[in-house]
Amino acid sequence: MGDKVRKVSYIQAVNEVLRQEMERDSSVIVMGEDVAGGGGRPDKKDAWGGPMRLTKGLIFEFGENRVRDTPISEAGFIGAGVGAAATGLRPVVELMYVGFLGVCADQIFNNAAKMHYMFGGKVKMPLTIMTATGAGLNNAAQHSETVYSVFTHYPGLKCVVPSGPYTAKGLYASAIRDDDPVIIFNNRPAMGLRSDDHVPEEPYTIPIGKASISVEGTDITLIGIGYTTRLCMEAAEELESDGYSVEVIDLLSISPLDTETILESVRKTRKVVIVDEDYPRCNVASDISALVAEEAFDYLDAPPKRVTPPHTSVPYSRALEAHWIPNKDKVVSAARQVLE
Amino acid sequence: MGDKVRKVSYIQAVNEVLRQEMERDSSVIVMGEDVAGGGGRPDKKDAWGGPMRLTKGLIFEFGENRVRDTPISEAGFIGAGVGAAATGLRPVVELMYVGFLGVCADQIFNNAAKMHYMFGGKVKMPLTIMTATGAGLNNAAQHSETVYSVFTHYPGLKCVVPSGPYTAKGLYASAIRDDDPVIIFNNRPAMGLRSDDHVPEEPYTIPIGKASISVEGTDITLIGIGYTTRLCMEAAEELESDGYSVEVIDLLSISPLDTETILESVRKTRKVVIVDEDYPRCNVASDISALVAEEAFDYLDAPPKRVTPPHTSVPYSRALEAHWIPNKDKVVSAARQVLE
Amino acid sequence: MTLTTSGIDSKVLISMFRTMITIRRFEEQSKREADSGKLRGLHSSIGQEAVPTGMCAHLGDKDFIFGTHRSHHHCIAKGVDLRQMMAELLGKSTGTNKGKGGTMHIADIDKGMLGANGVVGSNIPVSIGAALSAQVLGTDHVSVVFFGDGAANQGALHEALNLAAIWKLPAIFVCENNRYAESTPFEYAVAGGSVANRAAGYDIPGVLVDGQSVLDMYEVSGEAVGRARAGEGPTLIEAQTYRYHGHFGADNPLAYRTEEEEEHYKEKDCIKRLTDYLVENAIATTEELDKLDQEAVESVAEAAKFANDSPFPNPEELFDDVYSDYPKGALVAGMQLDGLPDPGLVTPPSS
Amino acid sequence: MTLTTSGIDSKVLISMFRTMITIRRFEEQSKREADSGKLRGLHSSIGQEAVPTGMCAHLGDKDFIFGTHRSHHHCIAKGVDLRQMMAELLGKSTGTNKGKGGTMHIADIDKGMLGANGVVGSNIPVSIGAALSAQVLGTDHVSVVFFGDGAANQGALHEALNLAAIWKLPAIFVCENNRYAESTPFEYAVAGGSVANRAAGYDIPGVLVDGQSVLDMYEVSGEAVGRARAGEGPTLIEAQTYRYHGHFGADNPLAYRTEEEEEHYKEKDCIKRLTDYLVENAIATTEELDKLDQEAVESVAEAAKFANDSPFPNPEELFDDVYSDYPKGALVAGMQLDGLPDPGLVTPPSS
Ligand SMILES: Cc1ncc(C[n+]2csc(CCOP(=O)(O)OP(=O)(O)O)c2C)c(N)n1
Ligand SMILES: Cc1ncc(C[n+]2csc(CCOP(=O)(O)OP(=O)(O)O)c2C)c(N)n1
Ligand SMILES: [Mg+2]
Ligand SMILES: [Mg+2]
Repeated sequence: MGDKVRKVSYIQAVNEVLRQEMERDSSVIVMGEDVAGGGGRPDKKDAWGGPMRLTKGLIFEFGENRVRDTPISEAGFIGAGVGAAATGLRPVVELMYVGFLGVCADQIFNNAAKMHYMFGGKVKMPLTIMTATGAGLNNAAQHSETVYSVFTHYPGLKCVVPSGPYTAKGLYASAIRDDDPVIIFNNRPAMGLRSDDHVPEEPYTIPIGKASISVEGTDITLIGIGYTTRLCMEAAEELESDGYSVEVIDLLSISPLDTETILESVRKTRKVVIVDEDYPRCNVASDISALVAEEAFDYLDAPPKRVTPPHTSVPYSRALEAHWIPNKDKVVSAARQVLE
Repeated sequence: MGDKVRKVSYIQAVNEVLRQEMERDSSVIVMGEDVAGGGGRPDKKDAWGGPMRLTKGLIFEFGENRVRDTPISEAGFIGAGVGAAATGLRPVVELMYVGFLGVCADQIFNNAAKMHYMFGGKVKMPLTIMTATGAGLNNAAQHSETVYSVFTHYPGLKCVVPSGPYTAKGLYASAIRDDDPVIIFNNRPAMGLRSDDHVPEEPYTIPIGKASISVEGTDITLIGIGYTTRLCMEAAEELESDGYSVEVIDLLSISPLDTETILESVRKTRKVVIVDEDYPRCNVASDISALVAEEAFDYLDAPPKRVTPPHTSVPYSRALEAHWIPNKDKVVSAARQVLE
Repeated sequence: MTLTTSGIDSKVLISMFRTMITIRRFEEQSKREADSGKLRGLHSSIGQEAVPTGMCAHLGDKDFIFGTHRSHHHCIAKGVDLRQMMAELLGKSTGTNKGKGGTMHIADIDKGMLGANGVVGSNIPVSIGAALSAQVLGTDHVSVVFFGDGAANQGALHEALNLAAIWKLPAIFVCENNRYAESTPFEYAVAGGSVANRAAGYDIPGVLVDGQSVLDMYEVSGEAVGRARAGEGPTLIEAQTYRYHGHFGADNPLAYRTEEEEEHYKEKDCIKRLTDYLVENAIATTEELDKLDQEAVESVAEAAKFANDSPFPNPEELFDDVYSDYPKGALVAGMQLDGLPDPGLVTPPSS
Repeated sequence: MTLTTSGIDSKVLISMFRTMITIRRFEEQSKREADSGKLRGLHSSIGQEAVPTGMCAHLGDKDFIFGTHRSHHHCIAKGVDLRQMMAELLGKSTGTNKGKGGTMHIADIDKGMLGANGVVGSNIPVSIGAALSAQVLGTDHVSVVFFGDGAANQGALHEALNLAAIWKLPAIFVCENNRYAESTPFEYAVAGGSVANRAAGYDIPGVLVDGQSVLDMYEVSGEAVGRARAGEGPTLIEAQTYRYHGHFGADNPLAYRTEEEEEHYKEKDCIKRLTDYLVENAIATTEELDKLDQEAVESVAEAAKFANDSPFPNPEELFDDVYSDYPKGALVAGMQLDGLPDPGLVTPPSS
């Protein structure tokens, strides 16, 4: 394989797929705060290229009509994204941090999520929202949330959580081409990282609603969501050196949930640990734990186990945040409890 | 007992406790759309007394300073409630329907929920928010939601769901006296109903964070949340006529969750059905199902079972809504599956 | 084309009369249906007919409008089929939304009616999205949002005005100031006592108009639409109007407003005034107008019959249209029908 | 009391100088701490010192202020302890917030600083709540919120202005217009090019002031505070200012603005201008001012030492203060410490 592997960072992968989808379909537009940066000043265009640099350079290629800096008014411009999606565009809108969902939640939960259903299927809603999640950067309670569970709660929304550059590129392409509203959760601490995955240059899609098995195994299933898949992989390595055969599921979509892949795996391994950085109450890990308990009850050799942060806001101090966030050691220790 | 039973409707119970708490503590104020009605017009005061009539008459007793009609700007006045709570008042603020949370969620999730923690415990947040939930009145997708799971998700918030007039009165008193933000979810279809419960005239509290056992039994535990407790009671009656001994838990608080009462009951009955009107993904029923699976695994004779609506928005047509909403028959049928 | 003293083509005037009388008759019928227990949560638009009528007279099917919880008049003015509307109110499968939306969510994309919306202010940002589509795609379509005086206090309006202004979107904001938001008077809730005046802060035109005069409404609408189509940006219109009924079915408005005030506005009734104008200016005779009224009554009656005769949706339709490409029942617990009563047996719970 | 040509007591002038120079020295130190990897996400307030200084000179500990993500200057102007502030920046248990909040959330209720806030616009409604408390409780305290030009586009501002206006709350809204929201220029994002002008729509005073002149800032603040204390309602102030650094630590502002522009504003530096004024009017000598500067440098150095010497919070403190009366660990899975690295070993992940 060697020199055939094309390594790009998460940010580069997203930038590439945005460019490719905009080339492919002229109805795709991008909006958000500083997505160009410079707010259309002719002398200073694309100063930022987005707060996470995901949209760098797009304004030069596609112009101000299709790449729009927005004022700080998320309800206004995400609402505009909803209206644009209903009337012929395929907007990709950035909500800078998921913790800001509260200022625009009405547009997402009452309009984007419900219109297709409420209107009897007569309006399509090809809206993509991309947003940043994740603790670990000492950004405190409002800038470190994950809260994808809240979006998952709402029927009508699709929610995907890429685990690295390869899955990001494929899931973005699927999201943009999808006729339903899709929310993409980018883990910020992992966004600057390259990974060893090969990321093909040519466009490809990864189906929404399907999980992927990262490693096969027979003794225990570890389920990761986005970057926590990486924690699961690291934990798997450690557990394998102890002689366990570990299966790792990379969930990729949290809504729709690939219940089949989960249940099949757990019916095989009879043990499961779910790793979720979201707050512990009413989260995706609870959902999966409940699913497994109800649908694979007779197969389980041990109770399902969740690794999540505690039921607290995200603390600022690195001395506290390090204990708040899931990490490899917590996954290993949970797995050992289940295995023993 | 006979003539000793004082029956009042849910609305009357809430109105009474608001009046009593306002009398008891002059820092308690009430704000919301039409909570008087007439916007303080001297000639037309208290035209509405609140959209659900919960605040009827309060303006006459406590005046415009403490009973405030608000413009339709939930972020503005719930945010004001947050600031008032941090500076010496105990505001009771009405969010008319929980489906409108999206316009003010930032104030609730980023400020009310987080300030106490984020500020190192140095600010108290004695804010009470009351809101209406529930399908069954053909009010369609935006006016029929339950979504208390979303509030439960956030650390820092306390969430209570009264099941009738008696529990409403006691939980309101506790909420108003509590130094943390408490959200009270009133089921709208049940709000006009009287119940047979005795509601003492003198003030009393019901502790937040404690569930109550409505009926004791040994064969199965049915867990209700708010009005679904009533469905559980009705189902229990039917199941008892089949010879089963049914325990019904009235959850009352969904955050904090009384895990002890739940686990104790399930360890005894070894079977559980949870009835939740909220959307099925990442909801309170999932949480409890996961809790039971993980913490009472060895005691369970059958997988836990959830009765919830399907993963769809609430449809308007009564012909569809009747199938969407949980009802007694669904609870009985779920219980039978678990019992058999 | 016969121009009248108002400068408006007489055909347009007659057509606006037909629209307004149809709205009124439709709303009378919806009230009857509501009174007989067949629908709940009705927000009557009687009294406010002139506002969307004057505006929509300038719009085609490809122009977009957006409504509120009180939107039957918007729908009819934009040409939505009465039969499908009434069927929707009754929750029937033949409704505009297949019974999924009901009175607060009627939508018909083919007619450019992009939805009533039950959340106050929520449609305002959505509406500028349609204007954005027009701008990006290079069409000359415009987007119009109707909202109440109460909605003017939502931050969403402010954000949308600002966005529409900086991007010069073909967006028109029409505030139907009917003086109350539920029971709360406009004078109490809107600081400064004017919605139109807020426009100045965004450097866009703000126009106050007598919303009980369809001629005035037609005129200011024409200017706003012309400006939008010409790429000159948004306009904010405040139309002074009145709802004759309570906020919703069971509301008694005399609890918060006076009979004198009601009389004052009914004196200025938009249909009465247009009738007088048409007759006085010999554009139509009373008989001709009566005939139009009669036609409206008939088409509403036909719509009611159609709606009442239509079937309810099948229970399985519950699971349709959650997503555009989603396998039914593949989801989570609860996506199956069991232990359910026959929908025929469902009686409306008392409110 | 020695009044100067500006009409301001010379003690107040000197005190404002001390505040401004302290802010600047503090921010220079926070940058050093950030550069050495001890904190992240710093938003420097250098350049904007005059705005809160001129306002807070009128306020006591019982008056409330509310800040933003960029709020160190607000805190210092309101009298928050430098040592506790610096300790908070470093996430230490001796910090204003016990290390739980950090740079974007510093709060000190004893000093009436009710919190920086990381969500743009979010504190604006909260601030009117403090004004509501004052009104309901019958005190003469006022509440002041600082926010940026970017925040002016959030609907929250509109809602809060309207509420403060209709209730005549003792609320003051101070927009620190530093011309950019991240990289987005004010001229692009704010329709009409003025925040102060928006006040007219709510029928409240809107004032544009040179925020680089602490004398001007002091004057308009005094009027607004006086009006608020007298029960005459809210004021919206737009203070024209400039941030000398990038939006946050790693941001290079020359990517979106010009050197000429930066020079132009640095010419009008608020500290330089007050220095000149004090010396020219013989209110203070250069030596006296240098001495005040030296004192500021020393107290900042002492704060830095205090902060660096302070311990990190214990891991168990993670579970404190979620609720005011909540049994630790009683909750859900995850409320216990296990399998954790020693916090001493935690190295800052690269950003
Ligand atoms: C965000 C939100 N808050 C509150 C309500 C409840 N509500 C429905 S209609 C209404 C009054 C609306 O007044 P206005 O905008 O003037 O419209 P009108 O009813 O007068 O047509 C209110 C408060 C709602 N639907 N949405
Ligand atoms: C609701 C919300 N949207 C976006 C952001 C990200 N953000 C942080 S600061 C900032 C710019 C704020 O600009 P301005 O209000 O002018 O304040 P300044 O940074 O200039 O002091 C943005 C967009 C945020 N924190 N909150
Ligand atoms: Mg109104
Ligand atoms: Mg700024």
